[in-house]
Amino acid sequence: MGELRLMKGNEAIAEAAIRYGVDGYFGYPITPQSEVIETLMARKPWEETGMVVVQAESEVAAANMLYGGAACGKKVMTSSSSPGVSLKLEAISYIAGAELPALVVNVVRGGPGLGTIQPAQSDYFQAVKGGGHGDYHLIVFAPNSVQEMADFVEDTYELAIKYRNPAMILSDGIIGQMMEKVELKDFKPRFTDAEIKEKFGSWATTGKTPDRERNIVTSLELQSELQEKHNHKLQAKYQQMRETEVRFESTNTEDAEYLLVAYGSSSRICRKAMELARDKGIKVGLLRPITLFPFPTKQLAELANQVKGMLSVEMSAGQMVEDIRLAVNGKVPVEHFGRYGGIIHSPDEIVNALEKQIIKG
Amino acid sequence: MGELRLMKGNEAIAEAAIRYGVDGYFGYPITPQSEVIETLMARKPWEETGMVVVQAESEVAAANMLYGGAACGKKVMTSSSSPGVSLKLEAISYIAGAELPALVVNVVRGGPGLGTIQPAQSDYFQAVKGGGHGDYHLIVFAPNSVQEMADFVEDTYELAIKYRNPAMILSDGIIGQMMEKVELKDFKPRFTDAEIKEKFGSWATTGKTPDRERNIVTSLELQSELQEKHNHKLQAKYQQMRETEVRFESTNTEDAEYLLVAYGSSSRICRKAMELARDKGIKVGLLRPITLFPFPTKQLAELANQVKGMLSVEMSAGQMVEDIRLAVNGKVPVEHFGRYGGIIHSPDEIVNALEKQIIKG
Amino acid sequence: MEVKDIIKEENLAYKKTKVLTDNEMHYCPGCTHGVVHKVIAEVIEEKDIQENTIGISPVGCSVLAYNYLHIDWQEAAHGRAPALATATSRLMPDKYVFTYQGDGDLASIGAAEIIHACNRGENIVVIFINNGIYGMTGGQMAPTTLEGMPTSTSPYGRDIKLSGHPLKMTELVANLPGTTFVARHSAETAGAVRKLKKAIRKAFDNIDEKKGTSFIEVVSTCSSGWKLTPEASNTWMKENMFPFYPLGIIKDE
Amino acid sequence: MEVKDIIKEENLAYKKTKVLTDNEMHYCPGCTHGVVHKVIAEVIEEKDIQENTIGISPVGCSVLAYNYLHIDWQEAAHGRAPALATATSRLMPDKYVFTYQGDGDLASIGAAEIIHACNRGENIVVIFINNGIYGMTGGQMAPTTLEGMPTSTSPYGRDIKLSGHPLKMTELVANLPGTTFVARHSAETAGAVRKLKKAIRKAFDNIDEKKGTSFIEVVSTCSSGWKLTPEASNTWMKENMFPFYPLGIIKDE
Amino acid sequence: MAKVKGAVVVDIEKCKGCNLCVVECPTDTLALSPNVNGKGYNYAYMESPDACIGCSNCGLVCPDSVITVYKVKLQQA
Amino acid sequence: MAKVKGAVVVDIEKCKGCNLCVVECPTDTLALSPNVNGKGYNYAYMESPDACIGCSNCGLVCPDSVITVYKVKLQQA
Amino acid sequence: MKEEIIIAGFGGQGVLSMGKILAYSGIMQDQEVSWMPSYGPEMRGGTANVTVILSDEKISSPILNTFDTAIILNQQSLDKFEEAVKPGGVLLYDPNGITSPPARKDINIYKIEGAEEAAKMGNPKTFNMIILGAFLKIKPIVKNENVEKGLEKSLPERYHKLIPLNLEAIQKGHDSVKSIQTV
Amino acid sequence: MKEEIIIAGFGGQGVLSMGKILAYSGIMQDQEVSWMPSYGPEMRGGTANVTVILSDEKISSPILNTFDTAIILNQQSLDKFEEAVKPGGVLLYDPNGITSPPARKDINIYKIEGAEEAAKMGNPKTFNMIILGAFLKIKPIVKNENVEKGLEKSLPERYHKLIPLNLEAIQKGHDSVKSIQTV
Ligand SMILES: Cc1ncc(C[n+]2csc(CCOP(=O)(O)OP(=O)(O)O)c2C)c(N)n1
Ligand SMILES: Cc1ncc(C[n+]2csc(CCOP(=O)(O)OP(=O)(O)O)c2C)c(N)n1
Ligand code: SF4
Ligand code: SF4
Ligand code: SF4
Ligand code: SF4
Ligand code: SF4
Ligand code: SF4
Ligand SMILES: [Mg+2]
Ligand SMILES: [Mg+2]
Repeated sequence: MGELRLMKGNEAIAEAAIRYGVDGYFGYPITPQSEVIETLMARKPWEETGMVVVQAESEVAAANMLYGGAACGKKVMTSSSSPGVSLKLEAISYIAGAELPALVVNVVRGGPGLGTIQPAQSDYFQAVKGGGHGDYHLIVFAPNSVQEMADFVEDTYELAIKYRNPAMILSDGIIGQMMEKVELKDFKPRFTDAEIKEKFGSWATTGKTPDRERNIVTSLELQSELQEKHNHKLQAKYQQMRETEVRFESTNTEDAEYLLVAYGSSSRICRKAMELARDKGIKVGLLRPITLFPFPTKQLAELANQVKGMLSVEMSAGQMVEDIRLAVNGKVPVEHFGRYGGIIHSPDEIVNALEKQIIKG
Repeated sequence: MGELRLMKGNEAIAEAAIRYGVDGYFGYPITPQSEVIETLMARKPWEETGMVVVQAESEVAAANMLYGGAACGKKVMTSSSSPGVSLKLEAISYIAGAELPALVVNVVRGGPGLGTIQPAQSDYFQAVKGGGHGDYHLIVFAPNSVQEMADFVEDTYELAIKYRNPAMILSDGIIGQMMEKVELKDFKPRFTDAEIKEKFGSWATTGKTPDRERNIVTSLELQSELQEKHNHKLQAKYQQMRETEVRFESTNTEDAEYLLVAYGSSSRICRKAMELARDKGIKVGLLRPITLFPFPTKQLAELANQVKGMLSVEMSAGQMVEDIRLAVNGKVPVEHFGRYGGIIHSPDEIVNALEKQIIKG
Repeated sequence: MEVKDIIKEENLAYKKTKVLTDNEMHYCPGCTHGVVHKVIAEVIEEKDIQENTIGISPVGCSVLAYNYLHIDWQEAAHGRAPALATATSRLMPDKYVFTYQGDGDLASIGAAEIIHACNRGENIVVIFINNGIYGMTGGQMAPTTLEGMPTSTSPYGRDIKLSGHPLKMTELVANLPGTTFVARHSAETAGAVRKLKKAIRKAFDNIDEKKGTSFIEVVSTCSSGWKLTPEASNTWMKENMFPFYPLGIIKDE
Repeated sequence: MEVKDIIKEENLAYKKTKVLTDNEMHYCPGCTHGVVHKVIAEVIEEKDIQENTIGISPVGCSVLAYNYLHIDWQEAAHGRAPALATATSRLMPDKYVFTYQGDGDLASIGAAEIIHACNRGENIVVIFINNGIYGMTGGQMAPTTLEGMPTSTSPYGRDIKLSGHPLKMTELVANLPGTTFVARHSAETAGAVRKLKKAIRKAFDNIDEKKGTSFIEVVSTCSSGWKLTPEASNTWMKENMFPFYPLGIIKDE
Repeated sequence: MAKVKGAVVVDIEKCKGCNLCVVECPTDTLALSPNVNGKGYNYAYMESPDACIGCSNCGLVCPDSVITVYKVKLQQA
Repeated sequence: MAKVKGAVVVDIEKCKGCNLCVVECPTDTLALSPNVNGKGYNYAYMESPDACIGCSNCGLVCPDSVITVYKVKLQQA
Repeated sequence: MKEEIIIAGFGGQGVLSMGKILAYSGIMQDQEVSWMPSYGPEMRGGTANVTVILSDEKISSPILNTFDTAIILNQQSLDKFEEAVKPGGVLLYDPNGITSPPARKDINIYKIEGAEEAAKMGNPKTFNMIILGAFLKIKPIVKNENVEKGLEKSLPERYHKLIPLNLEAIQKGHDSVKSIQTV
Repeated sequence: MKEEIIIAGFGGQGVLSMGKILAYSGIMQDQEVSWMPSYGPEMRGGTANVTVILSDEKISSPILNTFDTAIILNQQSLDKFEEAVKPGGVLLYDPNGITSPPARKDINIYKIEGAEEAAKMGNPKTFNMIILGAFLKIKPIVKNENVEKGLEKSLPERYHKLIPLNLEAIQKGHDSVKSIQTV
């Protein structure tokens, strides 16, 4: 068993990054995620693992540092919160277009605009539909505990490497700020130059050695035919992700008549709500998408053959609910129950909503 | 009848802005829309109507100038193309949060990343789901001719004022670069200070006169209850838009057995495809959403009772198709046929796709 | 003479200007923001331009400045106040438009916007609160943080090798022809406050004369971020900030 | 002696370096980009660092530079090459990392990134191609466009009142302690090319010595944007650009 | 020769006890009270009221603008 | 005293006819051809081959790096 | 076992670290724990509070509207959280700075003179440990040995020499509990 | 009536303005028109082409794969567009710089010595008007008067004095048509 610690989600993800062998972190302070860079700066990983940590002049710069670092075949990471992530979208689109592995963490706060520093889940669309321009997708994981905040560094990065595609951890102010116990994994060595060459030699800009062609990292293709071909390649990757990388957690779905669907923080509250409802004799199950892209479409479509209705519980005005509806395709009613602006659902209001919007509805 | 001219879409929108009485334009060059600012700079509207035109140092600055100008109760406008629009998203989210009328034009090119300068429709999600952070929506109009490029300046701005909400004209490289004949409207005077005071006195930062409280333009609300209330207010606006502001164009839908759905440039090609299909004896209709937000959900839901299937034709990997599916809710098959990277559908490949994906499918 | 005899309307020597609201400021005890707010408000009162002044502040501790000055206000995105000010001043050229920006805001994320607004010579006033730290977000390093100064993102002190030298934005913008009046002040003593007020007055007067951009840095303290008492912060500021950020008029054209 | 007798391998005096690829450049006839590419390539060859050099160019006419230099290359977003270079150089400190940026790119949208990279003293080389215009997008005004110079967004000539004075980025970054070698060159004559090469060589040598940021501006022409022949462009450059952007070494520490 | 005498009023509930006025007072008129206000701050008050010369220094440096200063000119005794 | 003689080879098909080498040649060796290449450019060529001193100036300024320069040292006649 | 606690007071009173020690102690005895602070723009003198949950089972929401125990260290916090104590629950407060004491009739109320005791100990910094000790006397949800382990874990190495002093303060807290009302 | 035309050559040959005059002429006789350039990074010497459509009905796509007429001004464009002429359609080219002339057997081919004629007229800038004139001789889709109006509309006021010269060139074009192949 790894080391047991009491940590904030923001601290845990920083520590996990060091241990996983991340090569570079580039960030800019913003509440509620500044502890990520603060933890790193206090830990001085450059003395320990050689990891580089840079406080960038802005989120735009941080995201473009991420791009440059990823181009070198290095494991790189940035984190921010909602307004800061909006500023990163151009670069994220470039990274997706250039097909580079990289990790972006969004510890979501309420919007739009400056909004509030309190937790929210209102950046779902931005994360999964592509907030930036062009047809691209991120691999999106939504942790619902400090443990997952730590674990998902490795999980997302491995997929990012596998698909040469940027990944995002879509967290929120609760997960970022709360402390829970977390089991930290052992240290992994960072990739050596030789390993990088072996794994990423076909594309990483590590210097053109005589044994290979020069590597060019770009998202530009002026010839339409080739640009379309490039986009087909991207779409094929996304399709493969949909087929093989979906993760979810289902609880009490075997006998469920009604389904709660929730991710991240609100999935925890739904667990409680589910217990309350079951105490009342309502057969409720919970499906928690762990990957938001790819989305557990198939699983929900199957459950639509079994349950009488679904309620999407989000700290937003209703975003994931659209992906649920697309999965269910009209088979059963799918409703949304949202709180926002930093307000978090209480378990009983979820039960109420379920009764009002789905059961009696 | 107004003045008849042969103009590029980009030139027409610039001329229309002057004539409609836009107070300020803030932009940054990017292909394929640089003619917007070039036309304005050549026209020198500051000598004629007093309109201010600023070449900003970046899209980020341009969008924030838009924000500042909108805060003054002035009619303001910016334009860009895909990567540039990604950079504007933080500010757009602020403008939506602060509830200001403003106009953003996106002359879409292919992505992701630097992509290509050729036309595309791959920023649909960004435009309608909110590419920036937080729960917000833009009013989105999609012109399919140079005439509409000009006309929609007024149409979108009037709605922007009505709802105190930013609007977007989602165009593409074809509409921006092509010349067609366009009938220009007569000049309207810009709002006077007195008119601004009368119309926008409750919020515009025009100087705190003794007859009113000071006006504060902000999107910040640290108290969760008030932040949620603010968000409810925004959502209510969006709902009202959905109920009252939908615009679309339907052709041959009365007897249609199959429906093509397309917006902007590709809707023109679909018109031709529809003719070809009808020549072949296939009863095809065409629904063209003019407003992408609010989306013609009701109209599509109704048509789902009549047709056997729908084909979404987009110059993208499939984005609007999701909104069609959400509208149709499983009643009939809805498929997507996309070309991208700057490649434009030909009418006969659309007919082919219709036959293969929908009719025989 | 008894105190109660002195405290009479006719003996009034100094009181809060009406351009300040009665809202209690959210700033920490001793925060320089409060002093600078007051000075700006006094200048607005003296010039009698309350009806014609638009304040613009981005995020930073002064994000809520709009609660304290009794004028119209725009709350800008981080670093972008100069862009909002450009539009506002161009669209309403007869107004007094000023930005009020922290050092993280102006010197870090907003570097491009301030340089270009100054280079265009926008007819505005820029008030630049340099407390060498990101106060609002909990005391992270700013571009202006002094060498060796500990912050939450430089817990062992700012390391020049990692983060570069502290950035003197004021000297930088003074190089731009668009700026006409560039000065560095402070606000820790009554004398400093008087000088600051004179400078801010001059800056606002420059708007009348369409002179372009006036830029005033206020070397400030952040007792919370610095983890010192307000008093000790002032001492630290004098001993450490002033030598690196020398007070005085840098440009006056 | 006949020409054919002179043209022999052993008499070779000057030829294209192997660090340039055989791809035909997409640049307009006479474009300075081509000359500067060549000079950089020659320095790379001379220093024998082809295996260890990473080029980074953002958008601008040189967006396709990666087709011409036979080294690994990153294509950056508009204005952001210094950010990519920061990461690349920090993560691979033994590499020679350089950015290649236009004036629109570096001085306009990328102002914050270049200032901060220079201020941090990133151990990189910056090549700054100042042709006073946005070449790539069809000849719009850049921050460096001279007063009165017509462009597609200043068709009646740059108006200082509307757009401010041309921005001297090179002098600006020379003020930052993170830069050690800052120079302004040109490439219109053989002599100028030789000097430029010496400077670029020195800049790359500075990377060996971990001296921080070396910044070289190349005052350039854009015959398409300027609507002049290449020859007339050179003349115009000498008569108009050089007085405002004087050549020479600005800083050498 | 005229002599001046001053007095100040501190809005006690709004005072944050930062002590800056105390430090800045040239006549040591002010001090922080051992008592706290509703916000828990030891507020400023005139410990030596007779010393005040109404110079307004305290008012000028008070970040929270909670000091009002009064001043009278006295004929020389 | 040694005298030098030079010659250049222009990759005609890649030349863009910018004329910069012509201007820069100290000996007026070069000129633009009245003929155009496949891209429609009047390419550079040695109009006065005897004049060439192999100074490489043309090569240095050629943006498209299409000039190769050769040079020999001759014994004085 | 599940205990849901709110600790609230001024920033600087050690609210957050008290919660942290409690949470760490829970971990030491193999419980699930969560520690969720209110967070905001970091500014001096504002109020700070933290919700701490110790439970034998998985914890659903780390943010709560009602609590088994409220540990209250200033008037604002009392005003805010008195109503949030579950009927029959515990409210524990330090009277220093409290102008209107708790008035609920359906909860157990304890007064701890933490500030005073700390002053007496000559070390005002032990204030929060005294309060913690008092709480653990009232609700012995973690064993003493685990508190000690919790302290070790939550304090950086360089502060370990202070552990005995802290334990002493906790002990002092044990002895300072004054019941005001039992229901 | 509907005529779908591609005009292709080097940048600087007046390709775009030729198309523009044609389109404006169409407007003058109340037709629907579209003018769609290929666009790219603006660089000298590259190729330029424009698709022009004149039609009595609404125009669907302004971008086409096949054309009624191709007006070809250099070799690259010939290589690119020869195949795109509809069978029975028209290909019109200026032989200047053409190294391998069109080879299709199923289209009508015309050769116009535009460059040469323009040189003869002592004004190389009239080159595109000569070509336009030739096209209008072959396909008189717009009336002469409307071409004149189109010229007026598309030229800025300060160039109106050049209209007679342009009309002269168009006339010259009328007279320069050389049929190579008729199908
Ligand atoms: C895009 C974006 N990035 C980051 C933040 C978080 N943020 C708020 S204020 C601030 C810096 C404040 O520092 P400074 O400008 O020096 O003002 P101070 O609080 O010190 O007065 C930061 C990083 C934000 N709100 N938006
Ligand atoms: C975010 C963004 N904005 C705008 C553009 C369009 N754009 C491409 S290059 C360029 C400017 C090029 O000018 P410069 O940097 O001076 O390079 P040059 O072409 O003159 O060498 C612009 C505005 C873009 N690609 N991305
Ligand atoms: S954190 Fe610093 S800048 Fe912010 S209010 Fe407190 S003292 Fe002032
Ligand atoms: S447009 Fe200007 S900068 Fe670009 S290739 Fe042509 S001459 Fe060079
Ligand atoms: S007015 Fe002057 S003398 Fe009186 S208390 Fe204030 S600072 Fe002291
Ligand atoms: S300066 Fe103002 S806030 Fe500070 S102690 Fe004095 S009166 Fe109170
Ligand atoms: S080598 Fe020198 S002399 Fe010979 S052609 Fe070139 S420039 Fe002229
Ligand atoms: S410089 Fe090069 S491209 Fe230009 S004319 Fe001479 S050989 Fe040709
Ligand atoms: Mg600061
Ligand atoms: Mg340029």
